Amino acid sequence: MFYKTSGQFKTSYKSDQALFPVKQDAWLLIAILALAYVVFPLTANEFTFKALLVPVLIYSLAAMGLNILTGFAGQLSLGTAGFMGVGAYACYKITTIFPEMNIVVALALSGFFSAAVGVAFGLPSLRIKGFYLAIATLASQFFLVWLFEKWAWLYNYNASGAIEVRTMDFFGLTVTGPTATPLTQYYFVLGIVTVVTIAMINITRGRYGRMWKAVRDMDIAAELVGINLMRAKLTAFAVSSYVVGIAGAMLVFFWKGAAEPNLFDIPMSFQILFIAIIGGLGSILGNFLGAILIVALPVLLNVLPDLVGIQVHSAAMEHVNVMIVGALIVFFLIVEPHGLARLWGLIREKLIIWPFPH
Amino acid sequence: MELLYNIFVDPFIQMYEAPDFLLQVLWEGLVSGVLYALIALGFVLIFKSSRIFNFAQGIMVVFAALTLVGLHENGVPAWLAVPITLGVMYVLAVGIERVVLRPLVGQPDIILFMATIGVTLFLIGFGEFIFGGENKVMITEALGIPTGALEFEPFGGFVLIEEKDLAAVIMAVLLVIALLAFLNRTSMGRAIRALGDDHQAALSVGISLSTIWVIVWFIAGVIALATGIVWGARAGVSFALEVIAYKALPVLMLGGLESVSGAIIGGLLIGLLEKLFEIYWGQPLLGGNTETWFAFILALFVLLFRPQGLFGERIIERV
Amino acid sequence: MNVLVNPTGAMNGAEKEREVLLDLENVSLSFGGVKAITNISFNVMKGEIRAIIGPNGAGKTSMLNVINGFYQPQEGVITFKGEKRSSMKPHLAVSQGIARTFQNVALFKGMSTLDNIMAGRAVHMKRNMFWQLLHYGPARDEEIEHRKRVEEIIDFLEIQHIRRTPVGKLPYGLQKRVELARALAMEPELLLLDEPMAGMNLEEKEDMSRFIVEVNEQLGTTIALIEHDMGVVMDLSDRVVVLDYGRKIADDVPEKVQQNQEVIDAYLGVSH
Amino acid sequence: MDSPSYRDGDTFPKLLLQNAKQLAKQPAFREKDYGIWQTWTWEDALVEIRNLSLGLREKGLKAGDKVAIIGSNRPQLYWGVVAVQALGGVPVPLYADAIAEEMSYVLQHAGAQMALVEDQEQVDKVLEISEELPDLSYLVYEDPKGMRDYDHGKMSSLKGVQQAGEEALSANPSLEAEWLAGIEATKADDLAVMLYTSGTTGRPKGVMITFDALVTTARVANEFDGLDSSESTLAYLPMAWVGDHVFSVAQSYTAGYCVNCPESLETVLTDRKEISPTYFFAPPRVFEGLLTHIMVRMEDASKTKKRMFDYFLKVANRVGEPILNGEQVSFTDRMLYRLGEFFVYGPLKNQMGFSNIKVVYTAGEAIGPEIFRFYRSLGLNMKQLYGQTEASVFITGQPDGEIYPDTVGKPYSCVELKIADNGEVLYRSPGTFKAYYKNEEATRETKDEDGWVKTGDAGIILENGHLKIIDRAKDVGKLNNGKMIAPKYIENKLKFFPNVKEAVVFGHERDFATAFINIDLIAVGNWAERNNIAYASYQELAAHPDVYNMIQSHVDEVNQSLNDEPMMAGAQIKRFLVLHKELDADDGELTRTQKVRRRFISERYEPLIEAFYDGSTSKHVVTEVSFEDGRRGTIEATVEIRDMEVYGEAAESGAMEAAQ
Repeated sequence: MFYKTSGQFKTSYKSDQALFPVKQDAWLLIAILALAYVVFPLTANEFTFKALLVPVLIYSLAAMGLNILTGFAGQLSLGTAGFMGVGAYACYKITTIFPEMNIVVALALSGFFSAAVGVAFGLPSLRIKGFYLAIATLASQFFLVWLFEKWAWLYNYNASGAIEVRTMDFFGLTVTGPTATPLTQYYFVLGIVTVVTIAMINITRGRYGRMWKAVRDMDIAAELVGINLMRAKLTAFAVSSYVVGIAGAMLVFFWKGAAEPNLFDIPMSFQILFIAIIGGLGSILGNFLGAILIVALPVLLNVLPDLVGIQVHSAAMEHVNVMIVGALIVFFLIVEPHGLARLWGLIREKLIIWPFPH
Repeated sequence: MELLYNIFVDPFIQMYEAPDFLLQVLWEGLVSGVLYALIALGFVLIFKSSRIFNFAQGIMVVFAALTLVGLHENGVPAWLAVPITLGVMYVLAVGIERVVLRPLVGQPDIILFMATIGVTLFLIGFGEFIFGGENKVMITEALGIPTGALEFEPFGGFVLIEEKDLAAVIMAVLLVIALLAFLNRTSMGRAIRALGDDHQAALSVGISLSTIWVIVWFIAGVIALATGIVWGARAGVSFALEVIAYKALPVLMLGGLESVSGAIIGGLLIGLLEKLFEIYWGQPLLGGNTETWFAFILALFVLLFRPQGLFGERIIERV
Repeated sequence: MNVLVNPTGAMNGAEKEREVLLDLENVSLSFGGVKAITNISFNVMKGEIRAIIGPNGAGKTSMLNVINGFYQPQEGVITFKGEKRSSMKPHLAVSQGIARTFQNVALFKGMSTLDNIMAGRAVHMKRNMFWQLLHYGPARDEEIEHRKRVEEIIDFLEIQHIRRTPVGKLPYGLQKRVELARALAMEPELLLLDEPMAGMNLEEKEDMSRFIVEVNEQLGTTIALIEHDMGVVMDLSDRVVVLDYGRKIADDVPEKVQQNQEVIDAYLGVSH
Repeated sequence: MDSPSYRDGDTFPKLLLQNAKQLAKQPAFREKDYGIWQTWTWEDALVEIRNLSLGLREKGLKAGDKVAIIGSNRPQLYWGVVAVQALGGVPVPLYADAIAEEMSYVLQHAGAQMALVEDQEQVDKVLEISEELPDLSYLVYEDPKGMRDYDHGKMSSLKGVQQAGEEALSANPSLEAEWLAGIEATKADDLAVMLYTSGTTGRPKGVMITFDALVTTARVANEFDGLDSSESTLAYLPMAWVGDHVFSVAQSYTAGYCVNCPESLETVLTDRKEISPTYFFAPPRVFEGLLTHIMVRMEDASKTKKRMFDYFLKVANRVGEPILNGEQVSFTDRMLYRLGEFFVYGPLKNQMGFSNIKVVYTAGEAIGPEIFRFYRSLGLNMKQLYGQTEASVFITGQPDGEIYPDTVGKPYSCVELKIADNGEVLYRSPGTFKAYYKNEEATRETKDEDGWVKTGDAGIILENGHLKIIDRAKDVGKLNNGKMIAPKYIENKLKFFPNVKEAVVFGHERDFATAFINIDLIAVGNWAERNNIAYASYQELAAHPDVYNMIQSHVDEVNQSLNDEPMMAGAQIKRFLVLHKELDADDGELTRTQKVRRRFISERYEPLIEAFYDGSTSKHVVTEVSFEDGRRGTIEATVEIRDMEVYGEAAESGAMEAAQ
C-alpha cells in the first residue's frame, strides 16, 4: 500500500545507491521538508518556535552527533553534554576574540575544538571497550564541566560565571541575542541542521559509515579485513564531537541565549542519549523522531491538564513529567528496543509487502 | 619551576610537616572510600547476576533516604521507619524485576543500561512528587547514631573523628562482611556468584533467575538505604546524594565490573586518593572541587595501561 | 571433427611457478607460559593451495593468526613476498595482501551482504573525509567503481539473490560464502581460510570446494587453508602441513602425508 | 507512439537496422547483471550484433549454416539469433536443460556448424558429445567463468568473437557495407529459424519457419493487442520454445519493445517485480502457483486483514470482470472496487509485478476458470490464446471485451480456421511453417497441399466465432451414425455438477452415447441429510431413486447444453447409470493422479455397457473390490439404467432409427 515498488528498477549503480532508491521515500521527504520550510514558519507562534521547533532541531543535531559515535561506531558515550559545552564555549570565545567573524564561520570553527577534545578523550577507546569506555567518557563529562566553572577566561571573567550571547547579524539579519526574532533563528537553525544532516547521511552511507559499522559489529573482524581500528574509532569521535559541538553552540546561541556550566552537566548528556536510543541507534532519521518525542512530550504534558481543564500545581506537574518520561523510556525500550526509526522501518516494510503479512 | 615545585615537592612537605592533618585527610578519605566500596558492591552484584549496568543505584540511595526521612516526618517512629523503608526497597526490587527486567531479557546491554536510566528518572520524579524536592535532614539521632566527636592528638597534633563517621565505617564494614558471608556461605549467594560465569550452572542449583534478580536488587536496596543513612547524616538528604553513586563508577573501572574484592579495594583506594589530591593539589593549584572528576581521570589512566583493570585477568582475544 | 575435444585442465599444478610467497622460520608462540606453537617452519609457494591440518588444539588457528599479524610470535621470522617482518598490525597485513576468513563466521551482523563485501574494499578506498561528506563527485565515483568490483565477486560466488539480505538472517553455508566474498574483495595475494567448510552439508561443501579451486586458478590467489574434512584437503591441496600440539609433524604432498605413520597416530590419538 | 509502417522490414536483420535508426535511444534489451539492469538501446544492440555477426564470419560462418543456440535467456544469445540471420545462417535454439543425448540428436539432425552457448556447463555438454558431431566446427560461449583452462583453438568467448569482428571491421571498413548488403539480401521467404518440438512420441522434429511467417504473424499479434515500442516483457521461458522466440524476438523486433532478461532463474520473481512488464506470458501452472502462494501467505495475516482481504476479493469476484469488460456496474460497487483497488488489488498486482500490465497471456493448456477469473477480477487483462510451433504461435486469441474462460478466442485476422470431419481443428495462415527439416513424411502428414495444417486438437467453433478446444483429436470418436463424440468434453460437463464426482462416457462405434456416473459422497450425502434420506452405504445412496432423479436432471441439463452446440448435439447421452461403487485407484480404475482409465473400466464393466445397448433397464453385477485394509472381496448389486430424453436433431434421428 502506498509503496508501489514494482517497476522501479535501476539501470546504474548511481541510481541503485541513491539516497532514496524507492521514489515514495523521496516524496515523503519532500513533504516533510515542505512542512519544515513552509508550513511551520507560516503557522507557528513564538511559543512553538521557542519551546518546540528550535529545541527539536538542536537536540536532533546533538543526538545525531552522538549517534555517529554510539549508533554507528558502537562506542557508548555518556559525556555528550561536555562536548556540547566545548562547542558552546569555543564559539563564545571565537566571537569574543573575532567580533567581526561571520557567525556561521564561528560555528563551523567551534566544531573543530570540540572535535579535538573529543579525539583526546576518544584515545582511551583504543584500549578500553564497552561499559568501561562509557564510564571513561564520564571522565570527560565531569572534568569539562569543572573546567567551564573554574577557568574564568572561558566566560570572559564574568561575575556571574555564565556566558551570555550578544546580538549578532548574519548578512544584515539579526540572528542571536534578545532582539533576534524566533522565525529568523528557526530558519537559521533549520538551515544548518539540514546541511549537517545531509553531510552525515553522506558520510554514513559511504566508506566511513561502513568502517564504523564494521567496528561496531565486530571490531576484531574489522581489523582483520584491513580496517584501521584507530583511524575508524578516532574519526568517529572526531565527527561525532564536531556535530555535538556545533549543536552545543547552537543551543546557547540560538535558543537559550545564555548558559552556565551546569547546563552541560550529566542530565543533558542523558537527555541526548535518550533521544538517540529512543530514536534508534544507527539511524539518522531516528534522531529527529527521538527529539520530537523527548522535547514534545514534556511540553504536551504541561499543556495537557490546561486543555482538559484541570488545575495542577506546576511543581507537582514537573515531577510527574519526569516520572512519565522515565516510564516512557522503559516502555519504548520494551516495545521497540531498536527505537522509533526501526518502528518506522517496520511500518514501511509492512506497507511495501502489503497485503502480505510479515 | 615553581609550578613543578608546587606539584611535586610542596604537597609532600606539607604532609610531612602536618602529619595530624594528613591523618585527618586520610580518615575522611577512608570514610568516603568505604561508602564508595559499598555502592560499588551493589553495582557489581547486579552486574554479575544480570549483566545490567545499573545506573539507578545512585537514585536508589536518595530514594531510600527520602523514604526513611519522609516516613519519620509523617510521624512514623524511627524503629518502624527502617523496616518499612526496607519493605519499600523490596517492593521496588520486585517491581523493577517484573516491569523492567523481565520484558527486556536478552536485549543488548546498552538497552538494559538505558532502562535503568529510565528507572532513575522515574524514581526522581516519583520521589520529588511524594516527598518534595527540598533538602531534608537525616534523622540521625532518632536512629540512635551518635553525633559526638572523638578527638585524638597524635604527633602532637589534632585529629577529629566524628562519631557518626565512625559509625558509618563500622556499619559499612559489617555490611560488607555480611554480604561476603552471604555470597560465600549460602547456596543463594554462591548461585549469584556463579551466575556471572555461567547461567546454566547457576540455574542448576535450582534457583530461578527472577528470584535471584529480586534478591540482588533488594540487596542493592539495602545497601542504598545504609549508604543513604550515613551519607545523609553527613551531607543532608537531597538529590545531590545521587552524585556519590557516580563515584562508584570509577571504582568499578578500577576494580572490574564483576569483582567483589575489586569493588572494595577500588573503593577505598579512590576514597583516599581523591581526598589527598583535593587537599594537597586540587585546592591549592586548581581551585578545588576536583573530587568531581579526579576519580574518573585516575581510573582512565590506570585503564590505559591495564585495560583489564587492577584486578582483572589479561584478556586474550580470539577469532 | 574432434577438434573441440581435449580441454586441457592440465595447466594447474605442473606449470605453477615455484616461488616462495610466505616463509615461516622457527616460529614460536605462547600465551603466558602456555605454548601454542613451538618452533614451526614451513612455506607457502606462490599459486599453490596449502593445507594446514591437525587434531583439535594443534595450533592451526594460532598459526593463521600469526601469519596475518593478529598474534605476535615470541620467536621466529616471517617473510612475506621477500620482506621479513617482526611485528605488525593485522590491518597492515591486509594492505600487504593477506586476507582471511574465520572458523566461526565473523561477519558484520548489522550489515547486508553487499555492505559486508564493500567493507572488504576498505583498504582499497581512498577518498577522504571531505569528499565523503560531500558524497557527490569523487566519493560517489569511487563508491561505484568499487561496487563494480564487488558485483563481480558476487557474480563469481553466485550470491546475487542475497545481495540485500542482512547477513544475520542467512543460513550458515551462505554466511561462509559471504565471508569468502569479503576476503576476495580485499584482492589478496594470500588467502587464509580457517575451516571454510565447517558445518556445511555435502552440496555446500562441493560448492565451496569449487569456489576455492576457481579462486586459485582463475584469480591466481595463493591459498592456505585449515580444514577437518580430509577428503576435501586431499582433493584440493597441493601440499599439506600437519601440526600436533603446536609442533609440525609432517609436511608433504597429500599422498605422502596420508601414509605418514606419525600423522595417522596423531589423528587416532596415540599417546606421545 | 510510432507508426509501425515505418518499420516495414521483412526480416529481423532489416528490422534491426530500422529500429536502430528510428528507435535509436529506446531500450531494446535489459539484463539484470551485476546487481543492476544493464541496458542496451537499439543503437547499442546494432553495434553488438554487428560485431558479433562479423566476428562469427571471421570464425567461418557462411550463409546457410546452422548455429545452435543453447542457454537460458541472455541478451547475448538473442543477439546471436539475429547476428546469424544477418549472415544468412539459421539459428537453432535448443533447450538448455536438455541432457547431452537429446542435444546430440538435435545437433546431428540439424547439422549445426557452430554452437553459441551460455556457459561452461553447456560447453561441457557439447564437448561430451562432440565426437558424434562431425559438422560442428566452432564453439562460442558467453560466460567466460571457468573457461580459462579450455583449449581455445576452436572456441572463443562471445566477447572475443565480437572483438574479432570489431578488429576485422576497423582493419577493413568496407566490411560494414558488405555486411549491410548481406542483410539487404535476406528475403522474406528465407528460413528464419529452426525450432525443435519436443514431440511426446518419437524424435523431436525441426520446424522450419520463414521470416515472413514470423514477421507477419507478429505484426498481426501486435496490432491485435495494440503493442508498440513502449512495451517491456520478461524473457524467462526457454529460448527453444516458439513462444519465447515470438514474444522475445519476432514481436520485439516488429513492435520495437524491450526484452528484459532476469538475473537468474531464482530471481525471476523479484526481477519481474522490478521490471513490472507490460506484456507478459506464462503457462497456467505459473498462475496457479502464484495464486496458491498468495493464498498461503494470506493465511498468516492477522484476522482483520484477512477479513478485509476476503471481503474485497468477493467484491472483485462480483464486479471486477464486468468493470474490466466495460459493462454497467452500480456506483457503490464501483466505489467499493476502487477501495479494493487501493487496499488489495493494487498492492497484489504490485507484489506480483503486474502493476503495469497491458495484456497478459496464458496458453499451452486449459487454465482453471476460477483462476482465470481471479486474475481478471483484479483488473488484469488476462487472455488465452491458442497456438502452435507450426503456426508461429498465433492461431486464435481472445479479443478485448470478448473473454470467455472456456474458449480460446477468435482466429487472428490472418488465420483461416476450419474443423475437419473428425472434429480436428485445421488452420491456414501466413505463419504456417515451411516444413519439418529432413522429414518429408511428417510434413505431408501435417500439412496438405492447400496449406491446411492439422493441429491434433479437436474443437468446435461456437456461434460467436470463438474456438473451443474439446479434446485431443485422437481421443474423439464417432457414433455409428457418423456423429462426433468427445467423451472427455461431455465428462467435464457432467463433472461440473458438484454431485457428480466422476463420469465415464461411451459411444465410439456405438449407436448412441451413454454414461457411468459416480456421485460425490460428500455433496450428495449432505443433500440426503437435508432431505431426510437415510442410507447406510455408498451403494445404497447411489441406488436411491431420488438420487437417480437428481442425477437425471443433471444429465438432462448436459444434454440441453450439448444440443446448443451444433457439432456436439449428436452425442447427447441417451442412457446412463449410477455406478454401485466408487471408482478407485486401488482397483485400478483410476490412475494415481485420479484420472479415469477408460479402457480398463470398459473391460471391467463390460456387462453394464452391454446392458446399455441391449435395452435392459437394470442389470445385476458382481464386482471384485479391494478394501482399505487390503482384503479383497466382492460386492453385488442390481444397477438401474435410465433412459434420457434427447433434444433437437438427435431426437429426430433417434426416432428415425426407432422407426426403422
